Amino acid sequence: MDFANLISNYEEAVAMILFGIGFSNLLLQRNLIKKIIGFNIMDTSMYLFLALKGYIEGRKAPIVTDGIQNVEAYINPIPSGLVLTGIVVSVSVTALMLSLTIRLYRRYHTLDLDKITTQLKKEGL
Amino acid sequence: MSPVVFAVVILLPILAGALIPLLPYKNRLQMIFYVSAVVIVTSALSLWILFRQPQEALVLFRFTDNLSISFRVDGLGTVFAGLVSVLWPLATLYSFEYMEHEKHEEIFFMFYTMSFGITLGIAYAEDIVTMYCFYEMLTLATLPLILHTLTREAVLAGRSYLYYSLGGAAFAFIGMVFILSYGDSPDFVLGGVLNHARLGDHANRLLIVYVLCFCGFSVKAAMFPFSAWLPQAGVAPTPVTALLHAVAVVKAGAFAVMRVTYYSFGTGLLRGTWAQTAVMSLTIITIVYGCSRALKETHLKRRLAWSTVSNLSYILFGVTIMTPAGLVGALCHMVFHAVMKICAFFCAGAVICKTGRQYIYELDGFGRKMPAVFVIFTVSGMALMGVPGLCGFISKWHLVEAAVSSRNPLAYVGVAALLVSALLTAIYMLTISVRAFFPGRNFDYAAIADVKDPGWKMVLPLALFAAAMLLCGICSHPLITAFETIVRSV
Amino acid sequence: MALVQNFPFISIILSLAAGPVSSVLGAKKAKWLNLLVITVIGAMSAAVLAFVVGTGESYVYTMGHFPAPWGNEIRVGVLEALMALFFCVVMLLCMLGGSRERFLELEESKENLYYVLVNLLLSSLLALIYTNDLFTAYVFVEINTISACGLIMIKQNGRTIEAATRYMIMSLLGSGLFLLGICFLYDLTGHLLMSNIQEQVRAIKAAGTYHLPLLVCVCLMSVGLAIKSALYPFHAWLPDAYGYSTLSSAAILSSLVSKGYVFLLIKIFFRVIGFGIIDDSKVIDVLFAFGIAGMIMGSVDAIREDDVRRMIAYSSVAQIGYIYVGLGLGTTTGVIASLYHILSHAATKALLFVAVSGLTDASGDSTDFFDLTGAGYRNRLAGVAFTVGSFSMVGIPLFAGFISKYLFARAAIWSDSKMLVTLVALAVSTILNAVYFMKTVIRIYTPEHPAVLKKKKFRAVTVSDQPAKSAAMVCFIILNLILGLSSEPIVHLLERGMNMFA
Amino acid sequence: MNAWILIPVFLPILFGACLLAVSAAARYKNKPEPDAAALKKLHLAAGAVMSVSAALALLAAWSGDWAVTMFHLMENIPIYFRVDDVGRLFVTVISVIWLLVCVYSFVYMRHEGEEARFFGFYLIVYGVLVALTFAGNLVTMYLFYELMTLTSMPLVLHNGSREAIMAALKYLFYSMCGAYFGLFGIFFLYQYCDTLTFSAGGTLNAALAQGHEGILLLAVFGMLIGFGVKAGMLPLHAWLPTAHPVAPSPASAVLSGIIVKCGVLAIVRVVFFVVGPEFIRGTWVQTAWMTLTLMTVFMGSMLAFREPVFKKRLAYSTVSQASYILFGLSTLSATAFTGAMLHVVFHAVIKCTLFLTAGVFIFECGKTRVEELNGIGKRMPGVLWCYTFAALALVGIPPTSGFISKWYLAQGALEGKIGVFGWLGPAVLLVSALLTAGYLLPVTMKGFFPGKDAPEADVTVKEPADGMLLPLVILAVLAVLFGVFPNPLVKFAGQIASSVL
Repeated sequence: MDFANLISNYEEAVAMILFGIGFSNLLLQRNLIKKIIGFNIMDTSMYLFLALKGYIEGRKAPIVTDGIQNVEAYINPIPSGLVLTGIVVSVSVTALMLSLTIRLYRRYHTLDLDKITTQLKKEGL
Repeated sequence: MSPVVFAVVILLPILAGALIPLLPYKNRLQMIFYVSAVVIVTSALSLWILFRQPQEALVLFRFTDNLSISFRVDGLGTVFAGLVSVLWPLATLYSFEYMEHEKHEEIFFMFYTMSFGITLGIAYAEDIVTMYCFYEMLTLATLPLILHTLTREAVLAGRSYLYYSLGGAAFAFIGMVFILSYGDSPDFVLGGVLNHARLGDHANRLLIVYVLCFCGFSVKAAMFPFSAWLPQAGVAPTPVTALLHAVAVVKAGAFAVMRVTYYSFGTGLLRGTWAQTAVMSLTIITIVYGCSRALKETHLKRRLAWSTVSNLSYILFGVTIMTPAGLVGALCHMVFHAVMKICAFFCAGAVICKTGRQYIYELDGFGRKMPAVFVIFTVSGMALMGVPGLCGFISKWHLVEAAVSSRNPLAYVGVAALLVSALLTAIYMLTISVRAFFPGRNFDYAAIADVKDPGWKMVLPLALFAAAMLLCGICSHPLITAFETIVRSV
Repeated sequence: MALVQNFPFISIILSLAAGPVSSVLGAKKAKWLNLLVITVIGAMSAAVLAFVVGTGESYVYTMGHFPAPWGNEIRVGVLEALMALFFCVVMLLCMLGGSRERFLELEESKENLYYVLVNLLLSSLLALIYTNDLFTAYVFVEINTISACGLIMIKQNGRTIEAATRYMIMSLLGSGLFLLGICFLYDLTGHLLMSNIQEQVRAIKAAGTYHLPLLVCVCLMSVGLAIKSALYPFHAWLPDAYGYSTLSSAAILSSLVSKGYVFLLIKIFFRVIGFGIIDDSKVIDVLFAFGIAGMIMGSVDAIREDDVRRMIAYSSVAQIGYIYVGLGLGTTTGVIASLYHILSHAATKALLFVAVSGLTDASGDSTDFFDLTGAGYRNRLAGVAFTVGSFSMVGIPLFAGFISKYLFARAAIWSDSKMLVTLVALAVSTILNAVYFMKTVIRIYTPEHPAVLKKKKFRAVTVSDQPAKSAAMVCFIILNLILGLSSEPIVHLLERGMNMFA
Repeated sequence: MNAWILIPVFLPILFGACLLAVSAAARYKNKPEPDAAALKKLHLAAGAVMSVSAALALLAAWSGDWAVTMFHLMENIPIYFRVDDVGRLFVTVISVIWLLVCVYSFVYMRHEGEEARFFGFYLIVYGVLVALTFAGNLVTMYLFYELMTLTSMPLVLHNGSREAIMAALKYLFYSMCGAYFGLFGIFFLYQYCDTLTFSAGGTLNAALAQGHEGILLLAVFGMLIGFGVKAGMLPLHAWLPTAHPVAPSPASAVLSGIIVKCGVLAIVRVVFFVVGPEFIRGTWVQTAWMTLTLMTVFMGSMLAFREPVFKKRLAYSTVSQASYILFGLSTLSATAFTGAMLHVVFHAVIKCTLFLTAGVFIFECGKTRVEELNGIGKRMPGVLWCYTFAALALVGIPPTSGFISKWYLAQGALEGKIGVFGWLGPAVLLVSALLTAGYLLPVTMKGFFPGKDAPEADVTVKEPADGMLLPLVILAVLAVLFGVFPNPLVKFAGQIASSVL
């Protein structure tokens, strides 16, 4: 694996590192809030990645200004669309997660999922 | 005659049996009448089929293009079906008197009759799929009979019976699928249906599957590692233990093994392979193991059950010899053992039902009080240990003849095992008789004043069985020649 | 273009729209609307199925005015239509069966929201089945997850919320990986439409470049979906989610949601990557191994379980294992077996959940194994239903389970390396199934001492007490028998579907 | 088809069965034990049947050669009876002794009770034994061999004490074990012989046996061990000293005198009429066989020598004496075979006498141990004289019978080509003869000359009733006479020997 390659597309590398961070947070953090943050980092890394894929060096955003119709002038719009969709999704999911977290916190006054489980066992519910 | 008669003879007891608890009876007698009518009609019909030997098959139903429920009668089926159809009515007669003191007998007779039909289904099955289906059904239909008393140990026994049987079926299933995939047809054809071209170089795969399948089916035949359920199942009412665990269920297992070995896989591919060695050694181990367990057992019915374990492996041993003679011996023992063991069980049942004594050390001096029962018991014991002139000797003779003529060293070991088990059989059967007849010099007969011989409903089947044992022992060649014609073309 | 061809699109939109609508309706109305929607969609799917079978080839339905490479597409074949139809039927029955529980366990004000979620779930499932666009698939996966999570937590007690949270976290992990996979694929091929991607993948394969990235994509997507469909090592969330949520949720989740993901995975294998490439990659063997492990371990866990509903939940871990084994065999027959098992397991598992709830009704709502003693006499129909379900699970002939077991075995017989493992695993897991299911059957038919009944105040339940549930049970039993007895046409349909698929 | 031949087989069996049935029925109805008159009737009937069937048996035996096929057990395996010289010899011995002992037991069994049962089984066993001697093929013989075991067992446990029952079971299971060893061999012989029908010199098919000698020899050895059980041969002899003493004396007399000989008969049949002596000559089987027999001879006498209980001592002596016979057979030489046949006859007579005297002692004064018998000769000299003659015969003092047989045995051993056993055998026989003298004669001496310090034997004891004395005397006289006029018997035995070797 030559580093030149890695250096030349360092953005992707960054995206992947971010993804890793997010993923491991989501997986390993005990605190729910941190989990959610991890999830968001993960998604954001994806958006970064997509945006990179869509961006073409030295072109403009795909909004027809001063009447240039030529496709060559603009970057690929689809990834941007995807990013937007993704953001919508992740926002909704985050909202849901947060609401769940709030409910749990109200009931059990902790954000640690395992603690909650043990309490549940105690309740014998 | 049209093959629809198969459907009748198999479905009649199942459906009519299902009706038993629903019908409104005025008194017990009506139910008895109804049940016996169903049973007698069925067995008469079945015997008529066997007599007429219709050639065409009946396809009752198709799952898929090559999974179908279809029936036909052939030699092997004739033997099993005949056995069942003859023994079932007698057993039913017996159970009428036996079940008087048991609770909710409608349920009992319902499943009892249904299992009759299912067993016939196994006997008449034309292909391995049908046999497999009825095999599974038999497990489920006989489960309630074991659970009948619903006491704790009954439930435990039922469970282990179920686990063992379904597990066995699961492995047998592998064999079935294998036959369906590598065979020309699912039907039973003497000499096997495997397609050598398709089999190609997968011979070893075949052997593995065969061993799995053999073990699977012989779970019902209580082969060694899988024999624990049979003695436990002794908690069931005696007609059940006698008929199902000496005749129907276990024999169904042995029958299935015969079918698979001789009619599906074909002995040609198996003889002389490690597979044969493996299964044969298993049976040999079982022969000795069962007897020794029987020796240690002090509970009358469980002792008989263990002896069943070892005797079933006689049959399996005959099968694993994988020569026509071996199959003859196996068939012979299948029939004769059914008679001997059902007789022994019924004697035990008579004792338990009339006196409530369950253990062997409680039987001192019974010979004087229940002469009929114990004379017959002794006869069956002598038959089991193979005294010449009784049927046990004949079947043993043919088994051993096959073993010796197969020139297979392991089979010689099997012969030795047979004789060892014969000795053990002598010990565990005759000690009972000696206790019963010679309780010792100053034995107080007043202690067992309550003991009496049972009524004719029980004694009649016993006497018939004893007579049958003697008859088969003295002139067996018609039967033997019949068997030989069945297996001639293996 | 025939009117029928619009139905798939319409059905998605319909259920999608029914959601918001029923949020403003009252509980009763919402319920009826929901039932109506499901029925209508079912009918439409039936029509579509008939149409596709008639024409004998799949068709592509373009949404909006953008042509192939850019626009969004729906692709309909026999397989899709069949799945849609079947999912509708099962969902309808689940909703029927669970109506009483919903009434008892849900807050008055929340009940109509439940229908919102169900409608969304249905639409997302349909979308997963029909869509021809990977990113759309991702979006609907998320919608599916959210609504499923809602279904779990709507019975608002600590356990369900906790379960929902765990479920959420796991599936977020899954969908994250899935999304990453999609992005890579997009990066590699420059397309999102499955058909175009496949062309590109073929080209890449031909060129012999990018072998590793392709493999990575496959792994990411497989693992993502495996997590979401609770394949063995990733099943931690499942028992709570199925065990404590309200009846209809549990039934729907276990029988449909996870199956939707599996179907998507199959779709990706065949339509996106191409099964040849998958078969070459070792991914499939990994899935196979996990599947085998699931078959065994799921049942083992189930045996250890004393809570009947959790037991059934664990058993679906084992069943998912079956499906992945079929997939992992790497042959079309194997995949057909898996598809058939998706159907039969959906029918059976839902039946079991409903039946168990029927039994627990007759046992003071306790799901404890020992409280079910003699429940088969207190609620006869439920007893029969449970017995049927168990038989099917154990694979007794005449029931659905037997056929799928048979198909698995038949598929396995022809595979060289995996035959023995699969067959033995099948046998062993059959035994294990027998152990816990038949144990329960015996238990529910062991009469309980009357004094105990009086003490625990268990009362008998008759059909007239809960018509909806009884009807559901009867229908499920019939469905089960149909799958068990006349499997041949269905298998043929699946085969045709597979041919159209690739 | 001269089926009347079978009457001596089935008459006693049926009559015995009837006796049992009647007594069982009586007990089932809780009738009181039969009184003296009933017993007299019983004795008359039993005696009549016994003598009739004995007469018929002898008639059948000596009325020329004949063969009867009863029915086919399996195709090519008939139940088939035939009389030949061996059969004649055995059936004669059996019938005579059985009759005498029957007379004896009319008196003796009075103090044992359960007479109906005893005589029932006694007769049945007789029928079975006749059938056994007449058996014409291996399977028939096996059939009646097993029946003999099963029917003679009740004689052993007659007195119903716990130890008697245990002994009976031991007897039963040892014999069964032996029988099954035999059966094992039969199975193989059935495969490798032309026929299982007895024919002098054997029927083994050399062509078939080609290449399977190993397993066949094993099978034959198994049969030797198996049938040797009845003849109390090592290693399965342990039942004999247990079972014989506990039985009522008449029973032990016939057990030791006759039943043991049936084991010998079986071995003769197998070795000389089916397998053929040539097959085992010089093989490891013969060597092992001879070794076992000699060991048994020596060990038997040693144990008898240090055994205080009288009947047990006699039982041990049976063990050793029976192995004399087997040793004679095992040498596979004509002369020794003759000696063996002679010893069969003589030992039967002698051992019966001895056991009957033991029975008298028990019956009259309940003495069972040797040291109790001091001075018994003063009270019942007749009995003790009988004993003495028999004892001398058994030791083999010329001119008594034992001397003749032992002479032939030793001579046969010497001239047979059996290597080291040629001189080892006779040596062992001699030693054991000395031991025999050592354990039998002291009874006589102490009996007649108790010595000064011995307590005075009680006066109530006197000579037994004629019913008991008569058979004793006859037997004792026979024991001596055979020694004085051995020639006809020797000729007969020699003729058998020449036919098979």
